Amino acid sequence: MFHLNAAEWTAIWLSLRIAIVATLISLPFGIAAAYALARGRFPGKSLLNGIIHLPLVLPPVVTGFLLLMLLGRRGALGPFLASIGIVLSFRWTGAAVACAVMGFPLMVRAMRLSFEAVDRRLELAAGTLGASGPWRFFLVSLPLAFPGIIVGSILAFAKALGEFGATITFVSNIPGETQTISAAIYTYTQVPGGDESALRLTIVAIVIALAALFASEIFQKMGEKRIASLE
Amino acid sequence: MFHLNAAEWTAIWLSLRIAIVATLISLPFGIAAAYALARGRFPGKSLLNGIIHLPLVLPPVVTGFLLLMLLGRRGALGPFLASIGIVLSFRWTGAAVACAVMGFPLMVRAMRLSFEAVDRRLELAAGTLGASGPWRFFLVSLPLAFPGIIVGSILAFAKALGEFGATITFVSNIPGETQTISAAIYTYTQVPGGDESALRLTIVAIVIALAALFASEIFQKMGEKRIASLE
Amino acid sequence: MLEVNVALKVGSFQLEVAFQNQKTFTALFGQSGSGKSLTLNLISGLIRPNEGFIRLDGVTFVDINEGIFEPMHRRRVGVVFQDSNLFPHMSVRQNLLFGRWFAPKGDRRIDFDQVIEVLGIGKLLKRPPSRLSGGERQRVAIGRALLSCPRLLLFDEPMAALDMERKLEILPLIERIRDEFRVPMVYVSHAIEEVVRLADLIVVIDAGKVKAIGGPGEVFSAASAQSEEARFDRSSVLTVRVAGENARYGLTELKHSSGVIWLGGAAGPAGSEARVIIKATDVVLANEPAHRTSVRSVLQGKVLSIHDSGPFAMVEIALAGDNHLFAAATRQAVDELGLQKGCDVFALIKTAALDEAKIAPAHVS
Amino acid sequence: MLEVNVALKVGSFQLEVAFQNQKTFTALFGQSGSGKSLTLNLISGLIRPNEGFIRLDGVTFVDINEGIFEPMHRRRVGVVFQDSNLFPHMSVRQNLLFGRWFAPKGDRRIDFDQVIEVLGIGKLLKRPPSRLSGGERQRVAIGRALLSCPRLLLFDEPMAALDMERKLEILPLIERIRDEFRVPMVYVSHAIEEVVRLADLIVVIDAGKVKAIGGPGEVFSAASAQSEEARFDRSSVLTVRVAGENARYGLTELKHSSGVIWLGGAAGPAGSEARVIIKATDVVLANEPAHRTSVRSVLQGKVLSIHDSGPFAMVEIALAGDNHLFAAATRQAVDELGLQKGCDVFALIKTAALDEAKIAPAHVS
Amino acid sequence: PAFAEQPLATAPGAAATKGPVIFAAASMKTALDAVAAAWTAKTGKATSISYAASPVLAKQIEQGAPADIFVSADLQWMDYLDKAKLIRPGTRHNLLGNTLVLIEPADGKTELKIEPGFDLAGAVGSGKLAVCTITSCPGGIYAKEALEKLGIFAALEPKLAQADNIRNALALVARGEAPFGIVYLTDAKAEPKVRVVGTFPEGSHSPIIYPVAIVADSKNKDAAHFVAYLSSQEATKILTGQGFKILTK
Ligand SMILES: Nc1ncnc2c1ncn2[C@@H]1O[C@H](COP(=O)(O)OP(=O)(O)OP(=O)(O)O)[C@@H](O)[C@H]1O
Ligand SMILES: Nc1ncnc2c1ncn2[C@@H]1O[C@H](COP(=O)(O)OP(=O)(O)OP(=O)(O)O)[C@@H](O)[C@H]1O
Ligand SMILES: [Mg+2]
Ligand SMILES: [Mg+2]
Repeated sequence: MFHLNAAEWTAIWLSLRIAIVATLISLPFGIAAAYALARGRFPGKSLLNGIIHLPLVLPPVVTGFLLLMLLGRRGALGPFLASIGIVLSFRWTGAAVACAVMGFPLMVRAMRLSFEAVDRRLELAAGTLGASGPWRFFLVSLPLAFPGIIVGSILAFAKALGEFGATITFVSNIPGETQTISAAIYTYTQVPGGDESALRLTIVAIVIALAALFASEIFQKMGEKRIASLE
Repeated sequence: MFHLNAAEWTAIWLSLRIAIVATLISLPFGIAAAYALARGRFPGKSLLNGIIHLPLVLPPVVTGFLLLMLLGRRGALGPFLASIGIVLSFRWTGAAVACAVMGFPLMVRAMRLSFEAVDRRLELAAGTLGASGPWRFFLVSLPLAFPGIIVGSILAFAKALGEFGATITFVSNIPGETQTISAAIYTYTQVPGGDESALRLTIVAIVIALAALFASEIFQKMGEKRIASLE
Repeated sequence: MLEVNVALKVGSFQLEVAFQNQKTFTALFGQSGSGKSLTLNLISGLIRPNEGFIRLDGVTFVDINEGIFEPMHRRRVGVVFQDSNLFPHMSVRQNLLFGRWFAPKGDRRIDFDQVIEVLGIGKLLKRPPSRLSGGERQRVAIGRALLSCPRLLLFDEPMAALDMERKLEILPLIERIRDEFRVPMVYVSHAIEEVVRLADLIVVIDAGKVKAIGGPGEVFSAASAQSEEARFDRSSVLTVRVAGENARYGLTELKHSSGVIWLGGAAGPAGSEARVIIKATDVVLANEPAHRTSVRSVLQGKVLSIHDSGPFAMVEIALAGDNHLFAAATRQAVDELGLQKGCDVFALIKTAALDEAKIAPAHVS
Repeated sequence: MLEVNVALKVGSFQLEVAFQNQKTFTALFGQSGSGKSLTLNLISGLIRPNEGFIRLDGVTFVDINEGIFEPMHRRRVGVVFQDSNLFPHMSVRQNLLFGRWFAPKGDRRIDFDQVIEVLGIGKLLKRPPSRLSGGERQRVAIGRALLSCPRLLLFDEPMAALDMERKLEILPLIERIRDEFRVPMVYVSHAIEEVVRLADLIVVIDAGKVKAIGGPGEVFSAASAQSEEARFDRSSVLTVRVAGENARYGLTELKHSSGVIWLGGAAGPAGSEARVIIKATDVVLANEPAHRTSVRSVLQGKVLSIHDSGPFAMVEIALAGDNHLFAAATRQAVDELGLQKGCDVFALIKTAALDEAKIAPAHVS
Repeated sequence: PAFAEQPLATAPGAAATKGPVIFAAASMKTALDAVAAAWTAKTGKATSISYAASPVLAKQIEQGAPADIFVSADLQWMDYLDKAKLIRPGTRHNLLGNTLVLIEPADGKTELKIEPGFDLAGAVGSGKLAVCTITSCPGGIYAKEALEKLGIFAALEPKLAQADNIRNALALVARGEAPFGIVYLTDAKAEPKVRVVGTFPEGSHSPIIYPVAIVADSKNKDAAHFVAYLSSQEATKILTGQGFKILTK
């Protein structure tokens, strides 16, 4: 009754891989951007903030086109990337990049919120104890913003699972290489009678997302337990 | 050079209206869900959390179809809603609902993060001063979670501007009724020679989003100023 | 009447506290980490005990056996926390008025203007708490709890961050609230003499258990001598009767069956009872009443015991009327005066060393 | 040498503080809200002054004119805050070791085990800060700052939440750090006698301005009498010479040109100078040296002034060697003893009332 | 022509300007917008055209969408509605046809004759052949058919880059991302950055047909007039100008 064919299994594994890689590669950038926006004072801060939000505001197709024009084989940066061995077009890596870009605003916003909630006096206390900016960041701000890091990551991961508009535009839909669950579901919805298959894959996507959510909640609670207060 | 035709202006105003209404209608639900998830302990909490995240995980088309099957004229709830005077299908109100649903996970996550960061001792202090649960919520938790409320709202608003997958699937792409900027951009990208028009509308979308972001940052700073600490 | 009889385990810490106080002012003493704040949290309803009950004037706050747990906002117990816990998003004025708003109209007995005047926070009303100094914050926190017009007021070392001057101003306010508005209070402090003059019952907690309990007369000397070393913490409480006034010099004569104590200022109407706290280090011992010194107050008694401790000795003197007086002196002085158990001895007390703020009218039981 | 000369405006509050201390221990006194914490924050680098400079031993921390602002982590100034500000995500042990990690290896002079033993926090090492009582938190915060082995240590009322016993234990540790490791310190406190015995320089701040400044001898009496009322806060500092010991009774004889003071315990090698703090309320005045009382320490002087305040009078006595001694007495006693400006008078001081913890070897300038 | 026989419900210029709601495949936008504008100019009546993917539109009509006319990009979704009795009997007819072409970036000079077994795989080499999704998107389905008919599908299957619509496939070639693509002639003509290498023979795939029909629930009196107008001379001129073939005369 609930049988998945080989192509579907491939799409599932690929989706997982793409979502995980997308989350991991955006993590350092997301953290850096969130911290800069939360604590930094620099010219162009509003602009950076705006650019980060773009993938959220634009139709995914547009983002996909922009990626194509920027990172494609003949794009602005594509040849340079190719020269250092990074080829994104029609590769799962490109799908990961597209998902990372789409999830980035969600990730940054959540992390920024947590960084802003870190008691600045603790950072200052660390400063008086001899910790320079980077140390303060890694030893105090980052661990205290842990809930936001987790939430940001899970949002990016979930978004990567659901994303297909930008992905399909940027790297198209190559089974086994760039066809994710979402793209597969989408394709099924475009065929008469494909509803049942679409539903089956939808359930798989839901299960994966719930598992990820559950893991993140547990992860977050572990973090909180350490900081638990009686009151 | 940068001329927008009447249909495009219509799409812009419609987008704004839809995004604003979507944000406003999801606000009370978002706040309630975020608070329940942050502080509540009830059976089915994980399930609620999972359901809220679904629109993020599923391809927008699927969400759109689900909405169509649930709230459409012939959907499960559609006739009931129609009987109490709420018609959503193929109306801008339906577009607002679709955008609200799509932005909901983003809104709730940001708000939840802020509620979790509220110092519980302050809520307890309010309790000893005689404030019951709801009062504690409205007088202490909610104002202190203000940054998250703003961030959640802006994320939902931005998402509503960028959303078209679920919207176009649920309420179609009817000029003047359900055609938002994003849907219009999408349509332009589907035809030869539409790129220039798509680009123009994209710029409009970016400008609107930047303005909204800017407003939200100012709004948030105003809130913070009150809580500003020297240290 | 406040009745507390609770047990609680947090982590590896086991708390077992039981006391009851018919009167209005309970003082809780104990070392850092002994469980004082936990006890207050149990009374205010911030935490739930594992066992036992807490009642105030017939109202049950919590009773585990009967499954009663009144939530904190219905207990109407005002708390001044160790950390001030002011609402950061509200001005000082809004903070102060917060609890008032929730108090039933008929219960708003405490006057706003009076409180801000006494606490000296009139100039701060428009500020956010983040712009207050440590002491200012704590004063606002005290005001906030007072103005919620509670049925019971809990203080968790509220004055640790205050300077002496403010303390001396605030203590009388606390006393007035107790007396005029009859708000019962539980007060936690390290500084044992800070509020002992106000206390009807003293509960000494040590490592989660009640170590001593009783009225100031019974418990205070013991409580004050938690450490053998701390001769400065050892004090005695004497019950005296107001005998008369010396209007010219602004002095009050306090009669004790063993002698007379002169006090600066007033201590109540003639004939009334009062309670005096005398630090052991303020007592000068002599074989005869003093001559030609500034000392005017003399009590006569018998040496009950002498405990040596390094260069010093703690001399316990039995006075008439079952009162004990402790005096700290050097061992040398004890030898030179020839003091021994049973000896007659005169205790000279400097009026200027007696803190008139520590003299309280004794309560009518 | 610590040099501070800064101006800062926050909100409507204007701070202007200037002092310099050749020696190691500066005490900052002032009422709540007078600007003490702001001054410390300027020194530690948490905030930037509008004008002026701060230097320590030739190192410029900040100099607005020269555009120098050394960031806080390079100043190596340890701070014990009014709020403990412990890192909530680290265990007590991790908190304690945090600063140590950043200290250059050669500077890790302060021993971990010794600090946790003295602070009595050995049992807490594995706990998170949220499970500590108020006093425990503050002790850990003190340990954390000490263990960062700083060039300068700032204390912002670190002991307000500590009980007397802990205070008495911690003060000697602070003194030892100052002496053994020669860490200069700036200490803020309300309790003026708490650290005055350690202080080389006392700076009294009032409403953002320096109201008095100088060594303990010069400033302390003035500083201690911030309020006319507070006769309990008025003390005098006498410089004395250690004359000899009475080994049998464990007493030390301190010679002053005006007489002798006996002290319980030791005060340094014979011949060395020491500083004694005497509270005005502990001085008994007499027309002749005492007989047949437990009082052994007598100083002779001349009445310099008498200030009445209610039933009491504050008598200022000129001793030989330019020292002043304050004595509180009732006006009645002053009259009965016939004291007037210029009179000879004897000041009797109870040895047991002298806090040996408040006697410090005077520093060699 | 049929158009002349269909009377307008109201006279031109009448106050009621709420014209028919048309649900049309997104790829028709340019052409249909022009036709609708001409119709409005002629009749004074506005139209409202919702462009989206044919499957989406079909399912919306199934859910009671207020559409009067459905223009599908292929037969299967029209059949879907037909089977469900959601289109007005007798109103369905095949409106337009299109041609399938092989394209490459405009700077290419490939000479290839499209015939059975031709070495497209070799020409594509290590690159990709951009098509739209071969299971769902009409253009992709036709492309697959053609490649199968020509006997080269197996060789090309691993080299397919499937976009979610024709325009996207076109863009992949136009951006040089893929060396070749298979799209409609109408799309290739409108994109100057591609050049047509060759046209697939008509017999190599089932006919490319855009059917039109009036929705069963439609109450709009002008729908029939508009549908008829689509086959008028004026409309034909516009549509053929875009590269479409006219199937109904
Ligand atoms: N959540 C907790 N988990 C484990 N132990 C705790 C927790 N909260 C408090 N304790 C321990 O319980 C004991 C009593 O704490 P409490 O806060 O009541 O002390 P206290 O008497 O108020 O001390 P202080 O005067 O320092 O404030 C302390 O030893 C503390 O370490
Ligand atoms: N950010 C600020 N904005 C405006 N005024 C401030 C700010 N921070 C402090 N103040 C004011 O500056 C004055 C000095 O504050 P500071 O914290 O230095 O006092 P303090 O001497 O440490 O008092 P306490 O003993 O109560 O801690 C206070 O009157 C306070 O209200
Ligand atoms: Mg406590
Ligand atoms: Mg301060």
